[in-house]
Amino acid sequence: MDRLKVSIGGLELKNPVMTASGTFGYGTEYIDFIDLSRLGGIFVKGTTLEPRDGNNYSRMAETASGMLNAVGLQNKGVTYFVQHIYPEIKQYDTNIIVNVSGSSVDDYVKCSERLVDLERIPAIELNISCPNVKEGGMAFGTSCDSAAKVVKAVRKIYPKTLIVKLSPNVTNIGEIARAVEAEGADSVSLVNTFLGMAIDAEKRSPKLSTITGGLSGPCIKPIALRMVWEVYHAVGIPIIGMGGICNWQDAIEFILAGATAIQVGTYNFIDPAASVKIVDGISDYLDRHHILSIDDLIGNLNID
Amino acid sequence: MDRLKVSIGGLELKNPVMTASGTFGYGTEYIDFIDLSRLGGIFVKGTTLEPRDGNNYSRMAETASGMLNAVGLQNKGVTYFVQHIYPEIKQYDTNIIVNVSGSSVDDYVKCSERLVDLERIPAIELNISCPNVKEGGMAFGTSCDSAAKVVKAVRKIYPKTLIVKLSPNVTNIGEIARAVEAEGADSVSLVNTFLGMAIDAEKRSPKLSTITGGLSGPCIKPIALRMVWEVYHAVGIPIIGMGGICNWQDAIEFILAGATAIQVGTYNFIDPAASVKIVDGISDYLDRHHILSIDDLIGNLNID
Amino acid sequence: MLDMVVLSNERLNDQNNLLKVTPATGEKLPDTVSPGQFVQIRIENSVHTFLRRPISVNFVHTSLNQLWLLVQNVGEGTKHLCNYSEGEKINIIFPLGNQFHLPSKVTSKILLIGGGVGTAPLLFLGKKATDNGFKPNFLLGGRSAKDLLQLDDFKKYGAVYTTTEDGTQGEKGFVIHHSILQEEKYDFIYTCGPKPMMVAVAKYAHENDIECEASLENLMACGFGACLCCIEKTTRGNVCACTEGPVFNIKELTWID
Amino acid sequence: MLDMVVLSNERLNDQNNLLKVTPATGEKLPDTVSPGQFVQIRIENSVHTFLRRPISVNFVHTSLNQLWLLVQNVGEGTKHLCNYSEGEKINIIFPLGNQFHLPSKVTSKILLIGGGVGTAPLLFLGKKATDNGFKPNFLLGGRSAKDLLQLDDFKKYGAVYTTTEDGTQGEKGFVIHHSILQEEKYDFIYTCGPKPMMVAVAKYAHENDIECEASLENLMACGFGACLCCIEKTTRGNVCACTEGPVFNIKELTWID
Ligand SMILES: Cc1cc2nc3c(=O)[nH]c(=O)nc-3n(C[C@H](O)[C@H](O)[C@H](O)COP(=O)(O)OP(=O)(O)OC[C@H]3O[C@@H](n4cnc5c(N)ncnc54)[C@H](O)[C@@H]3O)c2cc1C
Ligand SMILES: Cc1cc2nc3c(=O)[nH]c(=O)nc-3n(C[C@H](O)[C@H](O)[C@H](O)COP(=O)(O)OP(=O)(O)OC[C@H]3O[C@@H](n4cnc5c(N)ncnc54)[C@H](O)[C@@H]3O)c2cc1C
Ligand SMILES: Cc1cc2nc3c(=O)[nH]c(=O)nc-3n(C[C@H](O)[C@H](O)[C@H](O)COP(=O)(O)O)c2cc1C
Ligand SMILES: Cc1cc2nc3c(=O)[nH]c(=O)nc-3n(C[C@H](O)[C@H](O)[C@H](O)COP(=O)(O)O)c2cc1C
Ligand code: FES
Ligand code: FES
Repeated sequence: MDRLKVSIGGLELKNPVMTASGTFGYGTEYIDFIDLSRLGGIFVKGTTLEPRDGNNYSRMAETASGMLNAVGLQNKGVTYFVQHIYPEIKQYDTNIIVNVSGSSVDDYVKCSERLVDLERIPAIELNISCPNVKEGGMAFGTSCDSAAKVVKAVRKIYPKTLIVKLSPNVTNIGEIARAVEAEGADSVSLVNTFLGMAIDAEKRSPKLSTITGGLSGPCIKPIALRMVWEVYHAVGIPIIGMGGICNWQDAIEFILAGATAIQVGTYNFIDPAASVKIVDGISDYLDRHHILSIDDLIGNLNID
Repeated sequence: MDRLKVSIGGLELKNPVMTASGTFGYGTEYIDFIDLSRLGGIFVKGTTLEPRDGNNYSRMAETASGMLNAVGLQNKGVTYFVQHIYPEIKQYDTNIIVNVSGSSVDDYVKCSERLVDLERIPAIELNISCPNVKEGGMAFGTSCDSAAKVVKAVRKIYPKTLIVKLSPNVTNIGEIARAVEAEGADSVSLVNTFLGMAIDAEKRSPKLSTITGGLSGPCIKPIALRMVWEVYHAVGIPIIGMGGICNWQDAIEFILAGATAIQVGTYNFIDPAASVKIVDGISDYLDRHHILSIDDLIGNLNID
Repeated sequence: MLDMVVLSNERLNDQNNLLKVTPATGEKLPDTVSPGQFVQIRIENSVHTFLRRPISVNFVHTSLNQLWLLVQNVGEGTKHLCNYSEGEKINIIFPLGNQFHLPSKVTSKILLIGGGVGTAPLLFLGKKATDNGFKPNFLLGGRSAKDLLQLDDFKKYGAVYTTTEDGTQGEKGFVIHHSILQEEKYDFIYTCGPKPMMVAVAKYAHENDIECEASLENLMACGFGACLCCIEKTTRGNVCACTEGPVFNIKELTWID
Repeated sequence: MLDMVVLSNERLNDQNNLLKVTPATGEKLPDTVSPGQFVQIRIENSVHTFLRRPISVNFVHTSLNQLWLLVQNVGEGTKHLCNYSEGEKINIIFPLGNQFHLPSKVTSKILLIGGGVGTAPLLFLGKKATDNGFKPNFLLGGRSAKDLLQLDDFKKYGAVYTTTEDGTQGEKGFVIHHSILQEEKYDFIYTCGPKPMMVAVAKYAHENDIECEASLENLMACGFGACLCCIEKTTRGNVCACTEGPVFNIKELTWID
C-alpha cells in the first residue's frame, strides 16, 4: 500500500489517516476497536508542563451535527507522560505525536524539551489554539506575533518534526500559517475547535461550566475545509486537515482542498473504528479513480 | 401582547421575531404561508446601488445541519426597489428593513440615501459581511477601520435606525461591534454567514461555482450564540441575533445570550411558517416562566 | 404546507418507487395543480437531509384525491422516501413552479420525451393533453427494460415508443436516436430527464424548428422563490427555476449557441 | 461494537420501554457483563442525536442470550429508542464502565434503592446478588404506581418495598422516607436514580455508617475514556465516570461535606 504513503516534514506516514488530540486518549482506549498499526499516526491527549485538573463538570453539550467540549486540557503533566504513559504506548506500530499546550512561551519550550529525547515520539503538535483554558491556549493562535513567538522558541530546542495546530477563530488563518511557517514549523494542522456556546433555555443557564467551549464535528466541516484551502494557497509546508471528518469522502475532500494528511476527531466517539474504515475507503477511492499516489490528489481540485 | 414589544434604537417591534435578509425575498414569497403582520419585522433581500446578476449556478450545497450559499447579492438595484418593489410591499403591517450592500463606501452611502425618504422603511441594515462577492462585502466587516468608515459615512446621511450586520469571520467580533457603535450605529445584527466550502469527492470539484460560500443553518448556532454573548458584553446598543434559529428555544437562547431581537434565516426554507411559530413559542415561554417582558430576559443568563 | 399520508409506496424496480399520498386531513387537493409543477418534501428522520427535496407531480388522481410521486433513490433523502410505509405522514409544500404549456391548436402533434425518472411529470402532462383533445405520443428511454416505468399508465394516453441502452426493450440506444424522430414531424416536444438528454433533445428540436419545453432539475434550497439558489441563465438573465421554471422554453435557455 | 437486533420493545407506561435485544449475528453475549455496566447506543435516523446514548444494562438473560434495556423517553434519542420495532438493528458499544461491588460476606444485609428509570441497573444487580447467596431487599420509588417498573421481576430476587409520591402504591413520599430505613439496619446500600434522591440516600448511608455505592448518570460523549467529558470530582480528583464509574462509593464523592 505504498500509494497511501505521505510525509510531513521528516515524518513518514504509512497512510494519511491519523487521530486528533483529545479525542483518542493515548490510543489504549481504542485497542478493543481497531488495530492501531493500521493508522498513519495518533495524536495523544493535550499535554502540559504541569498536571492540570481541567474544568469543572459539565464539560460537554451536544449541538446540531456536533458537540461543544470544555475539557480544559486535563492531564497529568509531561513528567507523568514520560514516566508512565510513554513506556506503555511506545511499542505501538504507528507514529505517536504529542500535543503540547502551555500558558506561556516558556511552558511550551519546557514541555517540548522533555519530549525531544523520546525515541518513539517523532513529532509534536503545538496546540496554540485551545479555546478551553483561561491563559494561553487560543490566545497564542489568534495573532501572528504570538504564534510566531511560540514557534520560534520551540523550534530552537526541538529538531524533530514540529507541527503547529492553528485556531479557526481568526480573521485570516493564512496569515497565521505564514507566520509560523516563517519561524520554521514543518507543518500546520487545522482546525482546532471553534469557540461556541450552548444555553439551556428552560434553566436559563449555560450548558457548560465554562460558559463557552470548543465546537467540533461535522457541523464545522465546511469552514474547516475552506480554511485548509486558504492555508494551502498561503504556505508551502504540508497541511494536516481536520474538522468533522467522519468517512473517506470527507477525508478525500480535505486532501483535495490541500491537506497532505488528515485527523479524525469527534467521530471516533461515534464510531471508534472510523479511522481504519477511512484508510480502507481512501484505498478503494484510489483504485476506483486510478490514482497512483495520494500526492496526486493533494490540492488537486478541478477549478474552471 | 405588549410583553413581546422590544425596541431597537427608534424602531419599535411588536415582537422580537424578524426574518433574515436573503432568506425571505421581499416577504411576498411567504404570504401563502403566514400572516406577515404577526412578525416584528422583515429584512428584505440584499440591495445594491446598481443591479447585480449574482454568481453563476450552482449556488448552493447542503451541509451537515446547514447549507452553503453563493447567491452573490443578485438584485435589481435600489432604483428598481424604490420604483417597483417598495410600492408593492409598503402596505405590510410590519417593519420593513432593507439590507444594503456595496463594493465601496460611496455605494453604501448612495444606496442608503435612496432609502431614507421611504416612509415605510424605518431602518436599514448595512451588510458589511457578505462573503459571496468579490469586492467589498465581507472585507468591510473584517476590520474595525473599514467597518467604522462605512458606518460613519452612512450615519451622516441616514438619520433613521441604522443597523450594522457583522461578519462572524473575525478574530474579535466585540471589537468590530465597538467600532461601529462608536460611529453611531443604533444596533448591530449578527451573524452573517461563515465562509465555508464544499467539495464533490467523486468529481474532484467544488460544489459552488464560486468555490467558497456562506454557511448558515443550525450548524452555526453555537458559534453565533457565543458571538452574541461576546458582543453583548462589548457594546451598549441593542443586538439582533441570528444564526441557525429554528424554533422558540433557539430564539430564547439568543435572547438570553444578549439579543434584543432575533432573525430567522435558513429555516424559513424548511418551515416557511417557522417565524410565526416562534412568536407563539416565545409568548408561551413568558407565560410559563411568569416573565413580564422580553426585556427581563435579554442577557439574563444564570452564571454562578 | 400540507400533511399528506402515504397510501402506498410501490417498489417499481431496484431504484424507483411510486408513492401515492393523500391529504392527511382529507381535504381536497387543489384542482389548480398542473403538469410540470412540483412539491417540496420534508423528509423527517433523515440525518443528512436538512433541506426539503423537490419532486415532480407525477399524477393527480382527482376522483381518488391522490397525489402520485415517482421517486428515484439517488441519495439519503430519496432513500428515505422510498422506505416510507403506508400510514406515515409527510409534509409537503405545493403546488410549486410553473407548468408545461400545451399548443393552442389541438391538431398540433406533440411528443413527450422522458429519460429515467424524468418521465415523472410527463404522465400527468399526457393526461392533461388527452383531456384537452390532443393525441400525445411518448418517447421514453432507460438503461434497461426494467427502467421504463409506468408504461401501462402512459399507454392510456397515447402511443408509447421506447429505447433502452442495452436493447432489452424498444429500440437500442438513446431516445434521441429513436426512428420515430426521423419518421414523424412533431409540432411540439416536451422533455424531462438527465441534462445531456435534454440538451440533445433541445438541439434536435432547434434544428428541426420544433417548439420545445424542458423541465429542469436545478438544485433548490427553498423551492418558492425566496433564496435565489436555483437560478438558470436565460435570455432574460438569471431567473429562478423554482418560480419561473422548472419548465422553460428552450429558446429562453442558453443551452444551444 | 456489536450490532444487536430488537426482539421486543414493550411499552411499560407512558414514558418507559423495555427493549430486549440480542446480537444480530447470533454470537453469545460476553459473560463478563456485570451489574452497573452500560452500553453506548448509536441511534440512527434521529436527526438531533449526534452522539451515542448511554443506557444501563438492565438485565442479561444468559440462556436466551438477551440484553435488556429499560429506557425512559426524555428527549429525541430516547424517544427513537422507544419507537424501535422488532427486527430493527441497533449498534452498541459494550460492556462499558465498572460495576457494583457486592460485600465480601454473604450475610451482609443489602438494600438496592432505585428511583424512576434509575431502577434499571438494580434488577441485574439483584440477580447477581441472589446468585451469590445474598438476600437483597429492594426499595423502589416513583411518582405514581404506574412508574414502578418491573416489580414482578424484582420480586424474584428479594423483598420489594415501594414508595410513590402520590401514594398510589406502597408508602406515600420519597424512598428516603420509607419506614424500612428506620426498621432495618443494612450493611450495604446500592442506589441509582435522580441525583437529589441519590444524594439523600448517600447522606442517610453516611449518617448511619452504611457502605453505599451510587451509579451516576453524568453526560457522556464517548463512554470509553477517550474524551474526558464525563468527569466526576472525587477524592482522587476529576475522574471519568465512564471508566472509573458509573458506580462510585459515596466516600469517594464530594456530595457530602
Ligand atoms: C423541480 C424538480 C423536480 C424533480 N422531480 C423529481 C422526481 O419527480 N423524482 C425524483 O426522483 N427526483 C426528482 N428531482 C430530483 C430530486 O430532487 C433529487 O434527486 C433529490 O433532491 C436528491 O436528494 P437525496 O437526498 O436523495 O440525494 P443527495 O444525497 O442530496 O444527492 C444525491 C445526488 O442528487 C443530486 N441532488 C441533490 N439535491 C438535488 C436537488 N434539490 N435537485 C436536483 N438534484 C439534486 C445531488 O447533486 C447528488 O448528485 C427533481 C428535482 C427538481 C429540482
Ligand atoms: C451510565 C449511564 C447510564 C444510563 N442508564 C439509563 C437507563 O438505563 N435508562 C435510561 O432511560 N436512561 C439512562 N441514562 C440516561 C440517558 O443516557 C439519557 O436520558 C439520554 O442520553 C437522553 O438522550 P435524549 O436524546 O433522549 O435526550 P436529550 O434530548 O439529549 O436530552 C434530554 C435530557 O436528558 C439529559 N441527557 C442527555 N444526554 C445525557 C447523557 N448522556 N447522560 C445523562 N443525561 C443526559 C439532558 O441533559 C436533558 O435534560 C443513563 C446515563 C448514563 C450516563
Ligand atoms: C473532547 C475533545 C477534546 C479535545 N482536546 C484537544 C486537545 O487536548 N488538544 C488539541 O489540540 N485539540 C483538542 N481537541 C480538538 C480536536 O483535536 C480537533 O481539532 C477538533 O475536535 C476538530 O476535529 P473534529 O471535528 O474531527 O473533532 C479536542 C476535541 C474534543 C472534541
Ligand atoms: C440564501 C441566502 C441568502 C442570503 N443573502 C443575504 C443578503 O443578501 N444579505 C445579508 O445580509 N445576509 C444574507 N444572508 C445571511 C442571512 O441573512 C443570515 O445572516 C444567515 O443565513 C445566518 O442565519 P441563519 O443561520 O438563520 O440562516 C443570506 C443567507 C442565505 C442562506
Ligand atoms: S429554490 Fe429558492 S429561489 Fe428557487
Ligand atoms: S464519556 Fe468520554 S471519557 Fe467518559
